[in-house]
Amino acid sequence: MAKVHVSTSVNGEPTEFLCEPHDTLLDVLRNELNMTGTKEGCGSGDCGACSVTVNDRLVCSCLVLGAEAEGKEIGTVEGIGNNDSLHVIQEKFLEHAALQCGICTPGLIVSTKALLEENPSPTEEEARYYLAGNLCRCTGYDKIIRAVMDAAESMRGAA
Amino acid sequence: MSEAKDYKYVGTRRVRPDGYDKVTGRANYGADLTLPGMIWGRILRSPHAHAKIKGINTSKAEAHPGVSAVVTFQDFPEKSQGSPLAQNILANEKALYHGHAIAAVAAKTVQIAEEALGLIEVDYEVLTPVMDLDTAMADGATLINENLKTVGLPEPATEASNIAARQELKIGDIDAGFAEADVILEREYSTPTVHQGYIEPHACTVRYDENGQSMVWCCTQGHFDVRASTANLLGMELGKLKVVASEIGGGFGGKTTIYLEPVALMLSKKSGNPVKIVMDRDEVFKASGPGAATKSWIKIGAKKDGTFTAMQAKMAFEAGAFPGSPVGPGTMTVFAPYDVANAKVEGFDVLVNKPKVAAYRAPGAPQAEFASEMLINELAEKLGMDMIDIRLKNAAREGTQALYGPKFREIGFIECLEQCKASEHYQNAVAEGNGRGVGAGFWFNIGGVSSAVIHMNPDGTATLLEGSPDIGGSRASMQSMAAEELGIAPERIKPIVADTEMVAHNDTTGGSRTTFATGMAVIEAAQDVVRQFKERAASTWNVTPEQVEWADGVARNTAGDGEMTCQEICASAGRTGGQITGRGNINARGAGPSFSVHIADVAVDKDTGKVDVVRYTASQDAGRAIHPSYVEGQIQGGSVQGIGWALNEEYIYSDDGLLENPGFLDYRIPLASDLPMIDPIVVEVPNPFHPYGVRGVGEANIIPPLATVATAVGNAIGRPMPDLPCSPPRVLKAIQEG
Amino acid sequence: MTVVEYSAAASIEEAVSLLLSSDIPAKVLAGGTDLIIQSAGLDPIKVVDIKNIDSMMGATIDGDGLTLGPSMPCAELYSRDDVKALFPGLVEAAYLIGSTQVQGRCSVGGNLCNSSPAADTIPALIANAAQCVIQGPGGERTVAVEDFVTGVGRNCMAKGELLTALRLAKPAAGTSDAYLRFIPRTEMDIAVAGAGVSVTLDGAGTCTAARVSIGAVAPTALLIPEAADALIGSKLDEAALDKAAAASLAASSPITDRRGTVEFRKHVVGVLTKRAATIAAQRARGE
Amino acid sequence: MALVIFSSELQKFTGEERVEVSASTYRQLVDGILKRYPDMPPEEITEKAVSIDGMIIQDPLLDPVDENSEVHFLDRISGG
Repeated sequence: MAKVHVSTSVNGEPTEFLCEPHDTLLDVLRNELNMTGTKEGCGSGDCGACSVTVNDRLVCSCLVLGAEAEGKEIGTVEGIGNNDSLHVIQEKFLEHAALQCGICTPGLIVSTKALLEENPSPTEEEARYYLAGNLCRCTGYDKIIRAVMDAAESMRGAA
Repeated sequence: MSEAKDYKYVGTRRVRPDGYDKVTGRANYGADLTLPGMIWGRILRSPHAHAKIKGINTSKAEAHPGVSAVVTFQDFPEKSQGSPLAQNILANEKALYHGHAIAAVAAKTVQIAEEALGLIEVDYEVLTPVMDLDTAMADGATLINENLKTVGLPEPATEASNIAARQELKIGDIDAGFAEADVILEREYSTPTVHQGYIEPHACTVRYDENGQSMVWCCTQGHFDVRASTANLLGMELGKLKVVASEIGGGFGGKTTIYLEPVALMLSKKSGNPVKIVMDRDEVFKASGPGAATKSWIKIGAKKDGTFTAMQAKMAFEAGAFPGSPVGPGTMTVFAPYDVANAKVEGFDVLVNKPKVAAYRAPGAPQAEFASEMLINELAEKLGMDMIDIRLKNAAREGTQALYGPKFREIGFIECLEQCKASEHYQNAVAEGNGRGVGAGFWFNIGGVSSAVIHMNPDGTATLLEGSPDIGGSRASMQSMAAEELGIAPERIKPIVADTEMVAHNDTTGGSRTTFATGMAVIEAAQDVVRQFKERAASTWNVTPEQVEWADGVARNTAGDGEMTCQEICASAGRTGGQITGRGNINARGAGPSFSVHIADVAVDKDTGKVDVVRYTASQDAGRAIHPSYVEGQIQGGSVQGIGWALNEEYIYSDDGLLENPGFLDYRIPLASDLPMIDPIVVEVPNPFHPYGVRGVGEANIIPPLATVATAVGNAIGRPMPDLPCSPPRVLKAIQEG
Repeated sequence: MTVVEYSAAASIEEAVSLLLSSDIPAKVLAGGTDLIIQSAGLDPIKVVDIKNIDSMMGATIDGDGLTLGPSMPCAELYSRDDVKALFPGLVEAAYLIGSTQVQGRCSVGGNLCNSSPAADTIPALIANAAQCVIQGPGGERTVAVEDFVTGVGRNCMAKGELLTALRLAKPAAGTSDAYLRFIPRTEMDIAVAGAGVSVTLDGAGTCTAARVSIGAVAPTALLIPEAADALIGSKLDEAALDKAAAASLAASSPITDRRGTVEFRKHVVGVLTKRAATIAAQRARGE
Repeated sequence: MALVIFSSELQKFTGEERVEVSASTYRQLVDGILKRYPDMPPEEITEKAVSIDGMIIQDPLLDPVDENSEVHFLDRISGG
C-alpha cells in the first residue's frame, strides 16, 4: 500500500504529510500532525466532535480522507483564537458555562464559527438545527445555544 | 453548621479554571496521549450473545508482521482468574454478550492490529441467548452461569438460577395499609437498556515497567479505583502503578469501572512497548456498561384526600452478564420521596446476555421512580387532584422516616414542589391538544474519602491538588471554596486533578460526591493553610496565633499593630519555618439527599406518534449552589438525558441477541434541535452537615423526566404510556388502540 | 473494505478509465459520507475522487431545466435560490440528509448511487422525473431515475460507468413539489418513511399532472402511479388525498427493523404522501 | 442508650425492630449488637453504611454516637 503525499494548508500554515490511502483527515490531524484538539466521538459522522472546515465548508473530518486534503485549506479549533485573545465564540462559551466535560466543545466552536459566518443573525431555531450534528451529552444544549446567540450578537455589534 | 451567610466567592458565576484549554482544543483527553515507541491495541469481540469458547488459536495473529503481542484471558495471573471483573474484561470459558472481549492484539498500527484480529481463530459453540427478564426468570430458563444460586431468598436456594439476588424492604403493615385505602391502583411498567452516551469513548495509553513504575493514562471517573482494580487483577503493588486521569469526556457513571487498562498493560508487558487502546463507538455501545433494563409492578392505596396508605413494588433489574444491577438503590428509592407508613418493596437482580450494567446517574433510581411516579400521576387523575398537590400531601420532610431506614434531616422536597407549582410554566395551562406531566426524584448523594493538598507558592498564589476527576466543572467549585477560605482571589488558585502519586486516595467521582466531599477536603486543606498563616504571622509579631485574625487574605495583629498579606507571608515562608502546605484528608460524613421536581409540556403528532417537548422546567435542591451556572448545567443536562430515556433511547437486539443499534445514528440521544430551553429552578435548603450547605447535584435531575415526559405524552393522547421509550411507533400504537 | 489506493480524476474520461482499469474493486468517491463508513473493513478497494471535475460539482439552469452535477455538496445545492425556486422539494430532501457537516460533503448523485432504500433525494428525484446521464466505456446513456436503483445498495451501473449529470426538465406552469420524511428525532436520523410529490394545477386548482414516490418502505424508492392517479383530476380535496395515501400504503412493502415496524411504516408513508401532496399543491398555487 | 432501628432484612437476624445499645462510638455500638445477636453474620452490618441521627456515613468506624442517638444501617450507595 503506497503512502499518499499531500500538500495542504492547515489553519493557514502550508503543511505536508504522508498518509495511508485509508487514513481519514481526522487520523491525519490527530496522529500525523499531533493536533489533538479535533476529537473522535463516533467515526461515522454522527457526533460532530471532529468538525473542521475544508475550504470554509463545515465537515466531519472522520468522513474525509486525508488524501482529499490535497490543495485544500483546512481549518481546525487550533486555528480559532490564540494565546493572547480568545475568539468571541470561545469567550461566550466560557461566560455562559456552555461546556461541562468539554469533549464536544472544539467541534461546537468550529461549527458555531461556520454558522455565524454563513448566517450572522440566526434565530434560536436556526442555530439549533445548524448545530444538530454536534452532540453534547452534558449540557442539554441550553447554555450552548445561549452562548451561540450571545456570540452572534457580539459579533454583529463588532462588525 | 451551615447558616445563611454572605460569601465572597461561593455562589458566584466565575469562568472555570480549565475552560481556556477546553475551548481551544488544548485539553488532553483519554485518546490524546502518545508515547515514544507506542503501539496500538485492538480487541477481538464475540460475534455471539452466548457461546461456549472451546478454543482460541492466536498463532497466526502472533506471526503476522507488525504484531508485537497477543493476550487472552489466560494471561491474567491465576489468582485473578476467578474474578468476575477479569472475566468481563476478557471472556473466560464463555462469551456472555455480543461484543464480549475475547482476545487483544498490539501492533505497529491500528490497521495491522485489526488484520491480526481477523487471524485469531475462536472455536465457539453457540448457545441460546437469554435476552430479557421474563425469559431469564422463567422456570427452566437457559442458565447463563450454571453455578449461580439466588441469594436473599427466605430459604437458601438449592437450584441454579439466572436470578442472582432477591431483596426486600418493608415498613409497617402493607395489608392493613391497603385495607384503609379508598382507592387502589396497580400497573406494570418497563424501561429499556440505555447507555450513558458520553461522547468520549473509553481510551488509555499505558507503559508497563517490570522494575520501576508502570503508568496508565486514561479517561475515568476514578483513577484511584482504576489503580486499585488494575493492580489487584495484575498482582501489582499500588505504589508501582501510577494512574493519571486525563480530562474526561463524559462518564455519567459509565467510567467508574475498567475495561481496557489491564489488557493494555498485559500487552505492554508482553511487547515491551507503550500501548494505546481506544474503543470505537461500536465497542462502547456493545461492551461498556449500559444502564439496566427493568420491569416493575407498583400498587398504591390512597384515601380520597390523596393520602397514601400503602405502597408496594416488585421490581426486576437486568444485571447483564454478571450479577450486580442497581436493584438495591432501586428498591431504596422507589418510594423515598413520600411519607408512607406501610410499604413493601421486593427487588430481583437478574442475569441476561447483555453487557454487565454500569452505574448511570443515580443508578437504579430513574427506573424505579419512573414506575412509582407514573402511578402517582394516574392516582392524582383518578382522585381529581393536581399532580403537585398530591405530592405535597404526601411529601417527605424533616423527620420523615425513609423506607430505606433513616429519618430525613432538613430536605428540600416541599420547596421544589412549591416552587414548581408557583412557576410561570405551571401557572399557565397547557396548550390545547398538548399534554403536561409532573414527576419527582430522590437521590441519596454520598460522601466518602477525599484528599486535597494546597501548596502555597512564594508569590502568594496557590496550587490546589485534588484527586477527583472533574467531569462537569468541579475544579471551578473547588477554586471558589478554596478562595472563600483563604480569602484570596480565585484566579490566584490553580486547581489540578492530581494523579495517584500526588495526593492520597480519593473515592471515585460519582454519587454526586465531588463538590460535597472533595469540597470538604479542600476546605479543610485551606483551613490548614490559614492556621499556618496565623502561626507565621504570630511568630513574626511575637504574639499567639489566637491573637491573629485572618480575613480577606490578610493577617491582622489584634494584640497590637501589624498586617501581613498572604503574599508577604508566602514570600518569607522559607525563613519563618519552611514553605506552607495545607492538607485535607477526610472521610466525608453527612451527605445530604437531593430532591427534584420537573414539569414537561409535550405536543404529539397524532398521525405519526412523534413527540415534541415544547416546554420544560426542572427544580432541584442543591443545598448550596457553589457555582450556580454549573448547578444549572447539571440540572439541564440530567433533564435532557432523562428526556432521551423517555422518548427514543433503547438498545435494540435481534432475536439472536445481537445489538442492532451500536452507534449514535440509531441509538438516538437528544439533539440541539429536539429541545426547548430547560428552565432550571435551583432550590437551596442547606445540608446541615456541610460547611456551606452543599448537597451534590449530579444525579437527582435524571430521575423525574422519565415519568414527567411519559405522563405528558399519555395526557396528550389520552392513554397511559407505561413502557419506555415513548418512541413514535409505540405512541402511534397507543393512539390507534385508544 | 479498506481503501488501498486513492486517485483524483481530472476529467470524466480519466475517471472512467481509472474505474475500468482497476484490478481491485473501484468505487467513486464523491462526498464519501457513506463510502468512508462502509470502507471500515479489510477487503481492499480503490477509490476515484471525482470532486476535481468541475461539471460534477455545479448546477446550471437553462430553458430546458436543471442540469445537476451529481457530486455538488447538498449544502451548496440548498443555498441555490434558483434551484429552490424550481424544485423546492428536491432541495428540502437534500437539506434533510444528515447534519450540516454531512451536507457539506454529501451530494444528490452520491445519495442516488449509494442506492439505499431510505435515501431522501431519490423520491424527490422520482417525483420530478429526473433523468440520469451515465458515462461509460461505451459512451453515454440516459436512464430514468426510477429505473436507476435495482435493489438494496444496487443500481444499474456497470463497471467503468459514472453518473455524470442529473437532468430535471423545467416544471410546467402551476407545478411544484415537496418531500417529507419521518424520523424519530428532528435531524440526523435515516428516514423511516419518505414521500416525494410533484403536482401540476390548472388555473381552477384542478390537478392535471402528478407524480408520487415513496421511500424507505420497499427495497427501492417507488413511483406510485395509483397515488398520482388519485390526485389527477381532483382539487386535492380530502378524499383525493386519502385515496393517494391509501395507494402509497398499499404499494409499500416495508420491513421491521431498528428504525420502525411494518405497520408503523405503512401507516406513516400514507400520512406523508398526503402531507407532501398538500404542501406541493400549496406551492403550486404560489401560497 | 442509643436507639438502633433494624431494617426488615436485618430483623431476620435480630427478630426485633428496635434495641437500645450503650455505646459512645460506632465501633462500640457494633460490638454491642454483635454480642446481642451472635447468629448474625458481622458483615450484615459492618459492610453497610450507617445513619447516626440522620448523618449518613459510608464507611464508619470511630464515629461518635450520643446517648440519645438514633441509628439505622443501610446499604452502601455508590452512584453514577
